[in-house]
Amino acid sequence: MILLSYATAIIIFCIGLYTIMVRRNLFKTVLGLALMESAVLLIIVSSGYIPGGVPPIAPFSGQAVNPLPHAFTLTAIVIGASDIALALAFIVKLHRHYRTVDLDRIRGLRG
Amino acid sequence: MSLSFMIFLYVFLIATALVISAINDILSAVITLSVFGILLATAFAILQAPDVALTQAVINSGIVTALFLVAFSQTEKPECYSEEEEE
Amino acid sequence: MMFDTAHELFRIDTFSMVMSALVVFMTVAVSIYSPGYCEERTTFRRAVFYGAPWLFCLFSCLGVVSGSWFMFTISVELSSLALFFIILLQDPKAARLYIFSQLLGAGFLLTGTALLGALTGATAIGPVPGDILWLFLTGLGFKAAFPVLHFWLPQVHGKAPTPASALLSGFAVKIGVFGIARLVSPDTGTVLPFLGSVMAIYGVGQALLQHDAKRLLAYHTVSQLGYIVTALGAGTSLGIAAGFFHTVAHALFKGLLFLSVGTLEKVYGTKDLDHLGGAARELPLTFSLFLVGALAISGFPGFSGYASKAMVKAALYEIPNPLWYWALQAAGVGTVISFCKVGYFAFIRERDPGLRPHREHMPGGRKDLMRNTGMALPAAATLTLGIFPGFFAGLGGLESNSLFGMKDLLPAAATFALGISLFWILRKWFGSGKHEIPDIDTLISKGSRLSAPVFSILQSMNCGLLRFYIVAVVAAGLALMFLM
Amino acid sequence: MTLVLAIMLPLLSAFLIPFFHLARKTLSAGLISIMGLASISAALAAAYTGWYSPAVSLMGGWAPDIGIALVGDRLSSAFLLLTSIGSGAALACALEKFGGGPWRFYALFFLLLGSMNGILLTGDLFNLFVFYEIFSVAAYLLVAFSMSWQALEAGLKYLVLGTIGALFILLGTAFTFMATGVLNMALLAEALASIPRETLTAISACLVLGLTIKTGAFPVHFWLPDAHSSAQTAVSALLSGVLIKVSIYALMRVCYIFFLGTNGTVFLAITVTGSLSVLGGHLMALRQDDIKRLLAYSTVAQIGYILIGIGCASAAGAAAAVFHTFNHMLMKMGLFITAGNLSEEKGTREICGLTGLWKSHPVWVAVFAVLSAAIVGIPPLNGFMSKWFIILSSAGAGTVIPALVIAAGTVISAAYYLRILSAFISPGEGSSSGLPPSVPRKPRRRSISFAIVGSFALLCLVLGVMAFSPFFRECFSSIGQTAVDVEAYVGLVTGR
Repeated sequence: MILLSYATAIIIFCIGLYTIMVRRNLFKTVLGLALMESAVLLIIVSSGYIPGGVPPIAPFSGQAVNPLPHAFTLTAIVIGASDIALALAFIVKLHRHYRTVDLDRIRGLRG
Repeated sequence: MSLSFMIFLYVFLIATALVISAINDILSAVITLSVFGILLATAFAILQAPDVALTQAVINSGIVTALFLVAFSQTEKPECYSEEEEE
Repeated sequence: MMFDTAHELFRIDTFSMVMSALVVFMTVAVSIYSPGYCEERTTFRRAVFYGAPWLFCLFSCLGVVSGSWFMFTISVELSSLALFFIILLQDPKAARLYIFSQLLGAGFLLTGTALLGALTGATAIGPVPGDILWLFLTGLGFKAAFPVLHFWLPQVHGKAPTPASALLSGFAVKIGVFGIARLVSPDTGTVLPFLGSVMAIYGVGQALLQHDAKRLLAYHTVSQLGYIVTALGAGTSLGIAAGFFHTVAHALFKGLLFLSVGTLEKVYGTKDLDHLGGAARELPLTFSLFLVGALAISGFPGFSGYASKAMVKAALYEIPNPLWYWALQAAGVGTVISFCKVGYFAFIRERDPGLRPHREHMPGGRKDLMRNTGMALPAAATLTLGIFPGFFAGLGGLESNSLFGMKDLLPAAATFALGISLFWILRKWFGSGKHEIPDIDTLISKGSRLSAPVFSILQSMNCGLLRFYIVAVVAAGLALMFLM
Repeated sequence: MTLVLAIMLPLLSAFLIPFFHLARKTLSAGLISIMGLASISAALAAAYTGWYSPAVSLMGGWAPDIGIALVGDRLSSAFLLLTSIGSGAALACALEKFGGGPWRFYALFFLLLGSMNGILLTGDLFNLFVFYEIFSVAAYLLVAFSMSWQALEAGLKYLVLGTIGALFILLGTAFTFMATGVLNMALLAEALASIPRETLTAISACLVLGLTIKTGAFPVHFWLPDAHSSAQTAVSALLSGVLIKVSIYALMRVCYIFFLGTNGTVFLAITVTGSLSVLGGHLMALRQDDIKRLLAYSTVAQIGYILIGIGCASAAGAAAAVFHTFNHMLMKMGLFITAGNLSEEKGTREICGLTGLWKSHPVWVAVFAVLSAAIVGIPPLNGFMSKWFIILSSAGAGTVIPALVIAAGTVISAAYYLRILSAFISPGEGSSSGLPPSVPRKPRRRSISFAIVGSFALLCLVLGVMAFSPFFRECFSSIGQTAVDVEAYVGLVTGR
């Protein structure tokens, strides 16, 4: 099951990267970033998973899964959301100048 | 949860990711992202991480989608900006 | 590991003392000459013009007495920087060419020094292991104008203000030679004699074709450096002493020649041999000083060039291959021809009627006096060394009388006879039109266009397309994976 | 405790600034300078502690394998000193220019300061990532702070590339956690020795790629010139002088601790990247007309020098890299502040327009000349010394190509700095053209900026001469020793 999660996560990471590389729409770029981020989250969460474990919530019996990665994931989710929010804010502001969200036309800085 | 359900979930996850990547309409892609977030939250719950699943559902499927929609509505009408300034 | 102990900071021996004395002497001569030459208007520029030679002198002295390659390179770099500022006053382009070539040379030297430190744990000045010798030779080759690496020399010598040219030819290139002298050991091999012979022949060959007097002298610098490098390449103590003798002699007479050509340039406003002429009557004193220099460089008995060349040849008898000897002999004939050419076209024949001398620079003025005093100093030294070469001969273990034997006098006389007669036969050909063949410097400036594709690739990399940037990132990541 | 304070004080200031703004509407420059002084002195105190008695502070008393450890050793101390000087200078310049007005700017600045100290002090890989993200978000916002379209575009590109870099770092962290189950760097140093080769390759590729993007080395440098040239002067100086250096610290720390004993090819990759950076950065800088963009590409090249030093994988190389980092902070901050001020005076950033400055601002031009001489590498100045140390250590590592690349780079950099200086000194078009001379604007007094830049130029000279003294070299070689001595680090953290 863990291996399956890893494979899925890597595939989603690659899909995200592919989206950023290929799509010209700025929103697509940000969506790609979100996909990549989710993939990494999936890896972290599944790395703490123990077959047959129970959630590490206070009164538990038996073997709990590792709670450490959950804490990391929570942090990473928040950080990722703030990154995406910032990117969207930049897009809105840039749209005022370029009047487009086409990435290939936003190239005032070059050389 | 059985392995077969997990496989089904992951296949569906990858499928939604592909849809997000491939679809041309931004609005649909954003809605699909929301679905993707819910699926991911389910996966987290199955991986015995209910706390993460909750956060994921709220933040990634809720707030991020809302932000996308706001930003998208802000940039939706290029003509109206240009007309305003040209006149 | 910069320098391991304090006693490595300096290394003072006879050679470094002689070199320091030489640079101080040349700087004094040039400083006396400069007021007759300088036409800078603002105080700042005048300060640079008069101050930079002394700065050069200071750092050159530091360079020749330094005890580690690191100190040597730093001092030499700083001395080049001082000259760079003077050249900048007159020709920024030449100045840039000069400083870039010197920086590149310093880079090679520093790399070599670092490897030396890594290999042997010390960077003391002296012979280096064979597998990093090429780094040192390349670095010093930029200074000492090895073939191909000499690309900066004719242009910079030609364009620089005369005091700077005199110092460049008189001492700056000699620091490279000094480094080579520190480098040589009997197992250096035949690479140095070979390079030296090529330089001697090539320099003379190019000089014969030049019409710009300063450029001509610059090529003679290459040629005379060839003599020195050949002598040093012999690797024996006699060879090193001979190299030093010729270094000192060449510094004096080449400085003198540059200063006399600078005088012509000031008086007539040009240094083109096609237009000059008749200066012998108008500037007799300058002509006689020029004659001292010309006779010395051609190796006329009684002048320093004769004695030093005789000693170089004596050093070459010690190593088996006679090829080097004949190469230098041929270069000697070329030297005689080319100085007949300068003497005849600049001083003796009728000049271009359109060319009028500037009044303020004519004899009798203060400027003329300063210039001639500045030139008289090296001329006197040249004569002294020519008549009493005992000190340098003693360094190489020779009697000074042995330099004046028939074995050396006869070839010198033959060289002169051959050179003068060849010039007389060919003088029409020398006088008419331009025959210059492009040197490596024009090739380099043409070849710099080849770098355009590199720039266009780089520029298209920074194209402003975010998608391309990300593709580059992914490519870099894949390369990284592959590399590991 | 001082370690925690160095992180908490700036963060506290960042959170207090909005409240002060709400309470008083105007924020006095005095208040901000007090906050700045307090934060910087806390950082310096942490640096002092770390230098003389390497300290570990375990947050909340958890053991290092599950808790978060803050570690202050000599490497962190050196970088804390560097960032304190650099950010202090940038803060002073910003205060002189803006006054206390833009409170958002200062809030971001203190956020940046706090997270920066966090990166320098943390001993936990995931915590490093968290601080790195806070730091990066503050940096994106600072770059885009002026809200001009250039700034926004640069900010967006920086954000996308930086986030991708961060995601690679996170991926590397995730792989590491998967393979070993710990995230404390000291424990990882031991655990990574016994994991499969393929996993190690994946981890090192992800971490090195992510950190290299953040560093701005050549093949992935694209955000750097945009961000540096579009931001305001104080921010450009901060970016080039401090932010990049923090990334270099992270690269150095992670690579030395994780891969020194396990995966030597990482250092080969870093050396190759460094050499490419030197050539690419210098060649691009040669073609620039915009002075700030030129300086930005020059930064790319200088990062290359530092990477070559790191890539030597030896104590000498690490010491040389730290020394060059320090020098580059001084030189490039000085150059950016000078260039920014001069181009604001002339109203243009084109080099060909920046003429006649020798007449109107001789001291600024003189300082610029000294700083550019230092960055080109004229012997008695510090730039030369650190380049020499880098060449020396790369020769010690047995390769000659990086050293020759540095030599070639020196020549190219001499070419473009000479171009700038000759433009500054040339008389300009005012005297010859028939146009009426433009009304000479009263030169704005920038005494604080000038004091900073002047003292940086002086420091360049002093450091260059000091590099000859044994005491000084002792200091730097002890930094290098600390950087590569993984066992001592492990022992320090685990208490063994």
